[in-house]
Amino acid sequence: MSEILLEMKEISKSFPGVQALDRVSLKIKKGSVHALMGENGAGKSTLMKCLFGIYKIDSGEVLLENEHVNIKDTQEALSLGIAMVHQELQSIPERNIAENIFCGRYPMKKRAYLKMIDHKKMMEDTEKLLSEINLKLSPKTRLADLSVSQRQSIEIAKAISCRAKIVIMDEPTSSLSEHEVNALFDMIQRLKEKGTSIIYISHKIEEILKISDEVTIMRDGTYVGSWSSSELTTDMIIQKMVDRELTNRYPQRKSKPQGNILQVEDLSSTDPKSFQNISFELRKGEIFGIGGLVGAQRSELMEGIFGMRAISSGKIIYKDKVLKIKRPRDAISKGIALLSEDRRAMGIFGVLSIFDNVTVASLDHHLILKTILNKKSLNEVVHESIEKMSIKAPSSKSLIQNLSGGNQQKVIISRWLANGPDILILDEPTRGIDVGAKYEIYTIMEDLVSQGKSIIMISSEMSELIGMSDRIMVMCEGKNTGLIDAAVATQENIMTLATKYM
Amino acid sequence: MNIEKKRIIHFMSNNAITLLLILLVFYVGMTQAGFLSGPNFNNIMTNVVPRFIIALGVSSCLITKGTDLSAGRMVGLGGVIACTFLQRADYADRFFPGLQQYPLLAVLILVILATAFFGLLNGMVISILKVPPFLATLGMQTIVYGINLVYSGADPIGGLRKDYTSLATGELFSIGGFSFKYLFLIGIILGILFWFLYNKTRYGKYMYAIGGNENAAEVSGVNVTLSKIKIYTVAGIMYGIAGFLLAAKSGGASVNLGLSYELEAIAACTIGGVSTTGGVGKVSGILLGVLVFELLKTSMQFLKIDTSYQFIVQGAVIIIAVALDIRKYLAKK
Amino acid sequence: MNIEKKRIIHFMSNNAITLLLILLVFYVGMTQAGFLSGPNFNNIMTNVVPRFIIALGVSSCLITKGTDLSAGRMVGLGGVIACTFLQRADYADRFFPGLQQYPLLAVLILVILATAFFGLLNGMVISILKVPPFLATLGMQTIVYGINLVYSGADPIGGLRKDYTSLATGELFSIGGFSFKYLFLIGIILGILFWFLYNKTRYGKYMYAIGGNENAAEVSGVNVTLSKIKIYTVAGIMYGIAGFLLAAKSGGASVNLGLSYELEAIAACTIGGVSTTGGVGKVSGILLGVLVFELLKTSMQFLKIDTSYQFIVQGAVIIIAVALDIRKYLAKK
Amino acid sequence: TNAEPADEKKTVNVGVSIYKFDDNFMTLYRQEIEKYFKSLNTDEVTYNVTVQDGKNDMAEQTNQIDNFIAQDYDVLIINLVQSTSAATIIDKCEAAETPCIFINREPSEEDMKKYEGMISYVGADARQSGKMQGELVAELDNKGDLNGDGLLQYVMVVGDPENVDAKYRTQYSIEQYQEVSGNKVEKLDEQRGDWDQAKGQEIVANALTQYGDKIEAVFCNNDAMALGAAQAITAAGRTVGKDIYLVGVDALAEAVDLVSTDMMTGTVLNDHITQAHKAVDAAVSAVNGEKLSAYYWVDYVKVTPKNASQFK
Ligand SMILES: Nc1ncnc2c1ncn2[C@@H]1O[C@H](COP(=O)(O)OP(=O)(O)OP(=O)(O)O)[C@@H](O)[C@H]1O
Ligand SMILES: Nc1ncnc2c1ncn2[C@@H]1O[C@H](COP(=O)(O)OP(=O)(O)OP(=O)(O)O)[C@@H](O)[C@H]1O
Ligand SMILES: [Mg+2]
Ligand SMILES: [Mg+2]
Repeated sequence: MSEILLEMKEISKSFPGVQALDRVSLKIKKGSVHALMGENGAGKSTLMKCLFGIYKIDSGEVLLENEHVNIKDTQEALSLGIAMVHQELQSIPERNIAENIFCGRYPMKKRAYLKMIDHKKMMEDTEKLLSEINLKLSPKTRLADLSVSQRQSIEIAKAISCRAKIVIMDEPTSSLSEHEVNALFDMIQRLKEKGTSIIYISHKIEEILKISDEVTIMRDGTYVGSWSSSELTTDMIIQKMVDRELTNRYPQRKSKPQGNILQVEDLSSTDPKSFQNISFELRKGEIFGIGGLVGAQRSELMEGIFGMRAISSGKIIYKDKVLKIKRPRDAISKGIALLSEDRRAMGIFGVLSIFDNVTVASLDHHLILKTILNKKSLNEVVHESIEKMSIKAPSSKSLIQNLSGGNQQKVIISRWLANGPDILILDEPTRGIDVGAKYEIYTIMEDLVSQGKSIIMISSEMSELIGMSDRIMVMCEGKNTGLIDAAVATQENIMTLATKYM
Repeated sequence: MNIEKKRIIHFMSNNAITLLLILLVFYVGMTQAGFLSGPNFNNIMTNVVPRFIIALGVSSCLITKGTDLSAGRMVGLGGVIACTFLQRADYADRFFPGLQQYPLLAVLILVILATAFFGLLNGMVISILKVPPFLATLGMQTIVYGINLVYSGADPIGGLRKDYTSLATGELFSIGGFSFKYLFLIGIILGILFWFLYNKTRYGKYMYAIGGNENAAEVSGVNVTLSKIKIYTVAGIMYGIAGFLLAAKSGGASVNLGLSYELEAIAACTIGGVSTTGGVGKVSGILLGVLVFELLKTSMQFLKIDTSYQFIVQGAVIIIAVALDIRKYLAKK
Repeated sequence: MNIEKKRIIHFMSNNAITLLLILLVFYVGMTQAGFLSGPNFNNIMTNVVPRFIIALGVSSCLITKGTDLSAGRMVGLGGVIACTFLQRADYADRFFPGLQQYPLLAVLILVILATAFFGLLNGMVISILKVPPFLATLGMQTIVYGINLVYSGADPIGGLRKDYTSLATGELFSIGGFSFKYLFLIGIILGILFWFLYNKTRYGKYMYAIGGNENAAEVSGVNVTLSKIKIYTVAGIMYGIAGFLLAAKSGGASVNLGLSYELEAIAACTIGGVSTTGGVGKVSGILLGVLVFELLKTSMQFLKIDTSYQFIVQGAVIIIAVALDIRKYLAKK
Repeated sequence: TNAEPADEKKTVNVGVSIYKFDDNFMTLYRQEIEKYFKSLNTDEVTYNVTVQDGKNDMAEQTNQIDNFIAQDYDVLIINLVQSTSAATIIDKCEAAETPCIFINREPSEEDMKKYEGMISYVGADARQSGKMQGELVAELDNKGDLNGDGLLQYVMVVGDPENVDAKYRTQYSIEQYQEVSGNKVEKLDEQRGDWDQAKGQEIVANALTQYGDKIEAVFCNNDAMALGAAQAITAAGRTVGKDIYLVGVDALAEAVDLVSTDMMTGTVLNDHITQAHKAVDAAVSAVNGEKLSAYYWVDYVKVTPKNASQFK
């Protein structure tokens, strides 16, 4: 048990303008779950990418089973028995589940003249794997037809099925719901028993304390220290991560919602499997939470309101008028904003700068003579955002694709705040965001509602839902299964409603 | 009733191109004598086969999100090399006057080696030097053309051996007016081979994976560099074969053989559902795409459409066909 | 010392193409008389301007992850239309015999209207019908060519008015051997205009956003459809202007004017750092790319490289230049 | 023929395939073929002419010819994309017993011996056009030698070398110049203009900056390139006839215009009208069952400032 499987010594790595890692060390015991924690941009993913051969280290050394290894590329990492679940989804949307899982190591037919793939074995193995992680899907489903969380589960399944010595999981649960998280934890338990080591990155401290054996904390690319998890408490972790006290996880909710701003009546999607007959109302100055399990069609509902999906029937009344929205820009021009759950596909402009990413939706408000962009006022907006959201980047000209995942999320939130919307729809707003930054986002949410704006928040994190919302609507299989006042909400009663039709 | 109607519409939009094709054949066949005849079928098929082979080669590049603009020029090089080695002994104006009569297969191999070499270069430039495929293969297009100019001195090469030209004209057997030519056999074999490659082997799966998400393929342990090199080399081989056959079919070759065939091949692939954004494409679709092109051309000639207008019609039909076909992928979310 | 070295390498790899260009000019200038002379500068610039204008048009399409293969044929159409309206009154073989002498600007507007129309069509087919840009513009290429054939009957159109040809030859002022021609002024104005469009307007920002992530742009409230239509229409306008100038410069036009200029323009854009995967590209880079092409061509002529070998050299230089240049964008591992 | 009309009237189907439609010269040529056929229509016989564009692609052209044969055309007039492919075409015609007239691009002598009496070539000897270009310069008072060094310093603008015309003109213009004038030559530059006016202008503009006054003559393989060259020459402040000479081939209207105003030294007329008529006549006699002779030759004509007015 105490045998050291992997040792990373004094690893340094720099990118143009950033020292991402500065002499970081890490020791992983065999058959243990080792958590890696730190704020957004602390260098966790970078350290793991160095281990997995995606980045080349500038200096330092890696010892695997006391042997010095020099991992040049991912193929080599895989062959050494290292597997990785990446922070950003790495799926091939046009191919099916089986092919995604076995990509890079297809089973081959043994007795055939030509080297043929053994499709039968691949399907069977996939099916077995899917049932192990509790996913009721056909191995032949295209990844493009899956939800983000299902895709995430497939990636976890893929990493696990490699039979690796070390499985790196970079925020595996950021887009999973309770149900799937539990399946994952069971899986991790079983892996541990088989002697596999797991490096687990997460911003969810409860999770870390629940499943990890040891914790290493990083800050600003440096090594802070390693502890056995039994010695740690939530507050200690936060203190070590952010280097200051954080007394409250949620800000004091002071705003008092009043009056109606949005009324959704009997809204149904054209797709019969999606949301049906949803009604709710949103008050001015309210944070309206929506809870439910994955596949509950919460995102679809919001996308329907935002004009991204076809609506078959129902009414949306906004500021006492019936709202006709055909496409997102109709909604935006009316003062509605949506932060999408799929950051990669619907959020970031990877090759563009932070500046462009923040301003793209609000250019209309910064025009001189209705044509020329007002660089000065735009710059102000951007710098204000970087400061207010404490976005960690060399400059506003840095490309967003070079930021850490959490910082990307902050940039996208800034985009919508810059637009000054009356209704802000946040789909998993704190996904991948560290505790410190989460608190900042919550504070901003509270600020907004106290200015009389309204927020709809979809979240799979129960405590966040309960901690931030005024009221919570719970959905299950496309239907509204109940509305709970936050004051009386508990994890249990949300869960009951969320699984009503299951 | 209503459901029935919906189903029909659904079926129609899913098979827009095939239906268009059938309609075209039906209309021209009814109005123009000779269109629905054995000889015309033979003509069309002789045209289709080399283009299908080129399209197969290009399709792999497209599926990996690449492209290959050097295809046409490689076809030209292949054809010219083949012709220089396969002239009749008694032909006065021979390129290599004293050359002995090599067997066809030996020359084919020589041709393939040449074009595979340039395909290999393409692959290495794209995957190792990371030059964008459009530019890499555009550069290669120019280079291969230059080499062909230097090699052939821009002389047209003719006087081919009978055994060589009969590859395209000779028939294996014939039923009624429909003759089954050697050329068809080659096309069918290569089509099946590619179907097998695309669906049953690692080569194919890697190709789709790279096109679908190169990064994901890389981190899954796919050797992206090697896969791409292989793909471009195989494409080169196909161009060589196509050039060899095309020259046999036209009874000679000059440096302009195959000029801009790549654009037609890419268009045919796209019509046949090979996505320009990578990761998608089937052999049957490619064949369909090539058929659309060739049937359209022949139909316009039979319909006696003025040549200048033929360009307009061809361009318009391509756009319309794809516009209709694309509907099936665009299901509103 | 070591840091100094690293800095130099960094600088070199960041400016590989510029350095290559300077080296070339320096070498040819030292060895060949007349290369570093006013008249040669004038020649090169007269060649650069129309190509730069075409490249500007194409660049917008590329930045949105599209492409425009119809560029060359639109240039041809623009040139031919311009020539048919700008023949000398005393020229015997006039296209429109009795036509009155229209002012240049009126004809330019007519030309622009024509090419803008096809650009608009391109944009609509791509953004509304969702036909992949490669195919849509390839179809349009064929259509525009067909229309030009029908319009001009493939006759070459010459006998141009002096005021028209002097657009390309006439000079505003001259210092030493360096004369500043009207043509240059037009190039500079359009270059600045595009720089302004790309950097200071919503049009430009939306273009980059669409190229960076079309879905995200749509969700961010960008009118993707309209933006694309505008972009392809503006591109059409540029081709019209380029055709107008090219015909003036060469003293006449026929249906083949501009043939395959689009490939050169796309290559020039890519050399200049316009990414084929969308979202990236600068006006200064585009100018650099066009300069590379034209300087290379002129240099090869001055160096007396055999024309067949010129193709090989040109292809190789393009590939090498981009291979060097791309180093700076490759994520450091 | 397959399609016998109900009345007495005979319909003759003529298939024409031109190597490439956007070739200036072949455009004039094919238009004349169509015009002339129309003039031959009578109450007894109608000529149904279908013209196809070979798109400069032999494979494409072969297909078109296959289609003509499949549709049982009575006679073919073919402007080959590749003259070396003639044998294949002749074999096809022989198999279908269709007479065939080749125009403009000459098949090899060996091929022309096949299928005797049913095939024929109508054309001008491409070498002659080159020779005449050489003569145009050689027959000037100073034999083109402006600087009097006994050498002709020249620039050659070549068409697409894939076309034999380009090669013959490049070669024979200079050979004939040397033979007629007795002068030697110095080649300053030889570049490919691919028959294109814009390229002609660019090449000559570059050559003029590189060699300046040294250039005495510019030879262009066709008039389109010569027109571009004329543009470059004017822009460089040179004057044709005074300090430089310029010749082309094709006698395009504008070139003839320039020749007549002394802005071009001369051009060579490829007489498409006579050629078209001879080709059509041959086709008609073949349909009527007459035996064809293998060759019908038509001469090129020199166009100089003296005789230019005749060609307008
Ligand atoms: N390819 C790159 N180019 C430039 N900078 C990079 C690159 N990748 C990461 N960085 C920088 O390195 C630092 C560490 O990033 P990393 O992704 O490792 O953070 P993280 O700890 O995983 O954060 P998060 O919790 O937000 O995922 C950040 O400042 C980031 O901007
Ligand atoms: N069982 C399923 N099979 C296939 N696709 C599904 C299934 N369930 C949901 N999807 C698809 O998944 C996508 C997202 O799922 P959904 O939006 O319902 O999840 P959610 O309730 O919003 O959860 P999240 O918290 O992850 O946003 C949609 O595109 C939907 O079509
Ligand atoms: Mg990370
Ligand atoms: Mg969702």
